[in-house]
Amino acid sequence: MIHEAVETLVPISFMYKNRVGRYLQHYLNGLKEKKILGSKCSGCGRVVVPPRSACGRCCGVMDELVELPQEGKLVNWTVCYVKLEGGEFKRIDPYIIGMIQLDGCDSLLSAKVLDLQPENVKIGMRVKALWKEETTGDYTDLVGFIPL
Amino acid sequence: MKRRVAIVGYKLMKNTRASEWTRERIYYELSKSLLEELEIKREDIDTFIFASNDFADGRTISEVYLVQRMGAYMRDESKVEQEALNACLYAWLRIQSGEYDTAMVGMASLASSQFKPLLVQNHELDPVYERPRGLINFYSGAGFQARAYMERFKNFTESHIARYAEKGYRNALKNQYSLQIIPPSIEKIENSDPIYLPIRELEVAPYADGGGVVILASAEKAKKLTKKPVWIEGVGSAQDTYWIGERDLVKLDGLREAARRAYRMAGIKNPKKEISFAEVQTFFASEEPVIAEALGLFEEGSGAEVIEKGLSEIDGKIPVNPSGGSFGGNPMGGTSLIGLINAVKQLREEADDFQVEKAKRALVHSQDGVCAQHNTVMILSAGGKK
Amino acid sequence: MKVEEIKETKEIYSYWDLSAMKWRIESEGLRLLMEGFKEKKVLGRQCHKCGTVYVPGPTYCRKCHIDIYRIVEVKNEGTIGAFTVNLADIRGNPLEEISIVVCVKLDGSDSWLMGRLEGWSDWKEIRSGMRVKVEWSDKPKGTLSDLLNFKLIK
Amino acid sequence: MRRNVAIISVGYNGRFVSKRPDISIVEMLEQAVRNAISKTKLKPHEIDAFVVGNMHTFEGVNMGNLWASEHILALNKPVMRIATGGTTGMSVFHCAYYHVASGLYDVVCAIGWEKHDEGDAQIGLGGILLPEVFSLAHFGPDLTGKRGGGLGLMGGGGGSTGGASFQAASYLAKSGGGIEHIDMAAALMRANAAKNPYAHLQVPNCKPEDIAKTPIISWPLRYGHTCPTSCGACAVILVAEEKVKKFADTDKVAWVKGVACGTSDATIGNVHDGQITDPADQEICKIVARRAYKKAGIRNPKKEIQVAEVYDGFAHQVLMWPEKLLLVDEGASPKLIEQGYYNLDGELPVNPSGGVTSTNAIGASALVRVAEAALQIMGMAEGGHQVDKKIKNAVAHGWGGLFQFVTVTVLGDTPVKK
Repeated sequence: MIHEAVETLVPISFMYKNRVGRYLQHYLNGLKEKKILGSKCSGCGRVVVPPRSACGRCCGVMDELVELPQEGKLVNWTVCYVKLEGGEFKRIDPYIIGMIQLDGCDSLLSAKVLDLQPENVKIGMRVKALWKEETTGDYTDLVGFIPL
Repeated sequence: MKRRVAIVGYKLMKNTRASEWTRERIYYELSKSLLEELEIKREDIDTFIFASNDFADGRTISEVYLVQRMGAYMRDESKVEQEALNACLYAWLRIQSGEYDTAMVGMASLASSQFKPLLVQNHELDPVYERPRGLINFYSGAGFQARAYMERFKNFTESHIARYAEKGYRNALKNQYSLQIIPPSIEKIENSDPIYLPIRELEVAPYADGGGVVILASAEKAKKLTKKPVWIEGVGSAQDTYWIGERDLVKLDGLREAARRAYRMAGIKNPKKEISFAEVQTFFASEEPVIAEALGLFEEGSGAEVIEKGLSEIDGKIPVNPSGGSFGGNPMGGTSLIGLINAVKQLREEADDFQVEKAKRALVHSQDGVCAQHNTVMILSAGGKK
Repeated sequence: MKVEEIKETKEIYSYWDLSAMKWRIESEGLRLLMEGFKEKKVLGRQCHKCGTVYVPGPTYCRKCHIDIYRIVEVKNEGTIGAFTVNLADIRGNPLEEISIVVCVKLDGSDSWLMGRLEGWSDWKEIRSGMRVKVEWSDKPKGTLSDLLNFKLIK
Repeated sequence: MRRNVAIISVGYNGRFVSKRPDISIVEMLEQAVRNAISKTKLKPHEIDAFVVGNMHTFEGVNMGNLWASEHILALNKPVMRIATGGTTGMSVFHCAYYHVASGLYDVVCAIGWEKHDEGDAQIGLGGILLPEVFSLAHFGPDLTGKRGGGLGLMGGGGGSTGGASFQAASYLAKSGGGIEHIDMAAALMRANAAKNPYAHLQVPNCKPEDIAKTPIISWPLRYGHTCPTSCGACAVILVAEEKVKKFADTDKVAWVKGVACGTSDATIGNVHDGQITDPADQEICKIVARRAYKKAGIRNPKKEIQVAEVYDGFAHQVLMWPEKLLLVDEGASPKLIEQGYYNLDGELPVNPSGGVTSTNAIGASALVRVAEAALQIMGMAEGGHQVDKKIKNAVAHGWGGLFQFVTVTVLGDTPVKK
């Protein structure tokens, strides 16, 4: 037996306005001043970036913000060839995304790595932050990292 | 473990790119034919657990119209919004409590025709940091993971990833319920379009429409319902940190924890010897060696050796994804239930062309989140020792 | 430095585009209903096992969990099961036009059909249990709009 | 053999309010979990497993449990995510209960939450049947519902209050009550809420006359009968009987005596398959309640239960649910509310907390019912909404879906005898 079905489209979007919360707000405020802020755990002393309120390892409260150095080393990388658009991948000019360990930080920060070709990437190479000239307190203020 | 629980029956839909059945019809037809096969009525099922996802189904409270289709009208019902293996885990917990004896778990996912999987995955990211930044997602996570594995174990190259994909496609072709994709050559996979290097297009499991239902029962009931019960010997799950910058992507601590729990419950000391085969859930070919090693099925860093020597092939030492796994089609959200059903098929010797010889004890795995953040492991056995 | 309270933190806008989805919905029940509407008839399906009459009539019975085939015609008259009078919008602003929506159990059917009620003068007099009949359009075309509304039987 | 389970602690992130611009979703969850832990002898890492739930299309976060890993203190722990519409909170609780009752875990934390200021609740709820409504376009009706629209109204029939007004009308017809009884129920909820420091809409000494001044949206529901959209999270900690002494802060704990859940069919809005259920019948609620009472060893719920927390998204449900939960005779509620039977100092206080009519963070609401029932048993309800009598048994109730899902939890001051 054939069960006929009708195809249906729903021309509606669900709109969301999510709050970043106070930790990420502090992080964004920091970006505006060209600072990278992390949070430090009162229990075990771990420092993570971006900052957040809870330390997973020791269940402690991360109640201290620390300014992190803007240099670090490249720990991991991938080359991005696509961009998500309308639910599909569109091909774009490739760029490198790196996982960067800022000096004195226990977590890795994901960021674009500029001025670098894939064949020249070396794990452990030193990189430093690259800022937009006019910062606005947005994630895009920190453009990415460049090799030292 | 207070009670023994078995999977007493299953029904599986063939994976397709465009299902003729609607989502509702899948639940209805599969549950009806399974109940008929077991010669029971819907009233004999104590609880119905759904595994659907509001984002994948495109509706708030996605099971509102499904309950009446799966036979849950005026019956006990709940829904787990994770990979479908977790719904089985919930059914198992309910039976363990002694308040239930039988449970039906169902899922259907139209990842090829109804929704855009990339959008659904995007909504699994947090809305205030990773999603607006657009750097971390399922694909880039896999890229980082593969890169980290290659950095740590230098003999593992990009072409090994392609070989894992090729193995998936090849196994899947033997499985009548897969998408039946003609396996591309290793060269073709290796040279397919890059997405997040080293991940390439053909190394991503193809999305599909699919569905399945299983019935779980306590030992007393199971013996009445089937001659071939498949026993759940161990379960375990664990959730790792959300931040991939704080995870060892090669070690996968969360998965190790989940496996440790499942092994302990099943009394398994040496998985390398005691597991006959595994159905693990992968979105990307590069994940297979990482997951298999975290599960303790192979030595750490043996990814290259395993695929070169064919240790995880259907006739290998420990076959991994003999059904082809998600390379036979990845109906997002339900792939792990299909993995479970494929494992049950093996243990009941109903796997036909992809049958593993002397399949005694199986491991089934499911994952949620970027780079397998949340993992569930289930150990199944045909006869059981207890 | 200490993490200070911030009264108002940044909002990040995003959306979930439902038009990126494509639903297929089984509609045998509505199809059957429309066929009947052409001849000013209300058709449904009856379960041969439990006797439940569904309007619109799907091809399965949710009580017996079986396929059902028997097509039955139900009466054009029925009883109001529930109703509501729309008087204001969600914020409480009065509507220009008061409308009444009723759930009607047509005689011979187990289903509630929803539709607009006409033929009333004072909404305060409407009660559950009142008898209504279907009001058809003059030239039915075989669409749901053929059923214009329900009308109170005086 | 049955393993008894106790609730040892309840935590909120603070008062439920309409907007929380100061915190993010996960920060809200963390506050609730830490609050719950602080009222026990537990160390955070001693929680074995977590169950989380909300209605994620409201905030646009699929799998919020993943993002919240650290914040709910669940790193490398089992986390299960449950979502069943309005019943989500109690489905989460039931899942947590089975985590312990199965014998697999000893200490489990159940978390329900919603942050309504981050999305549009009206569209979110519409999302239940948007595809069904839009599919009607294939069959030619006028979706605006003007004359000639006829069946086009099938989906959005109830106007702004959705199908609830049909349920209310049908209930009134059956029970013989009037809109004034719903006013009384709403006033009672608002006044009770004023004694609950965590409730959202608080109106001290609210009188039915105050409610009656609000406009009718769709008869018989007024503006004053509807619930607000709230932001908040609730965490409840469940412990196996052997561990109660070790982890509970006081000897006041609430025992889970019986849980049950069930579903009928999609009711209002069952556009394609036919609606055969009267939304005010709620036969499923009676079935589920009977099952829960049986597990709890309660033979006569009318006599043995001292307080009820019901899911009253709309005020008429304050009257309807006690009947369907078999706590009073069918159709007795309008009379009983006149007599003050459901008041805080009445025979059977219903929703001392102010109920969902006063506070609705949907994914948390049904869990808050359990939490409030537990607080009543523990004698720890704050701010004057503690019922002033010995409470041996309390029932909590959840309701959701398209008028179809029901969950019931029976709590008591002593465990069920084995």
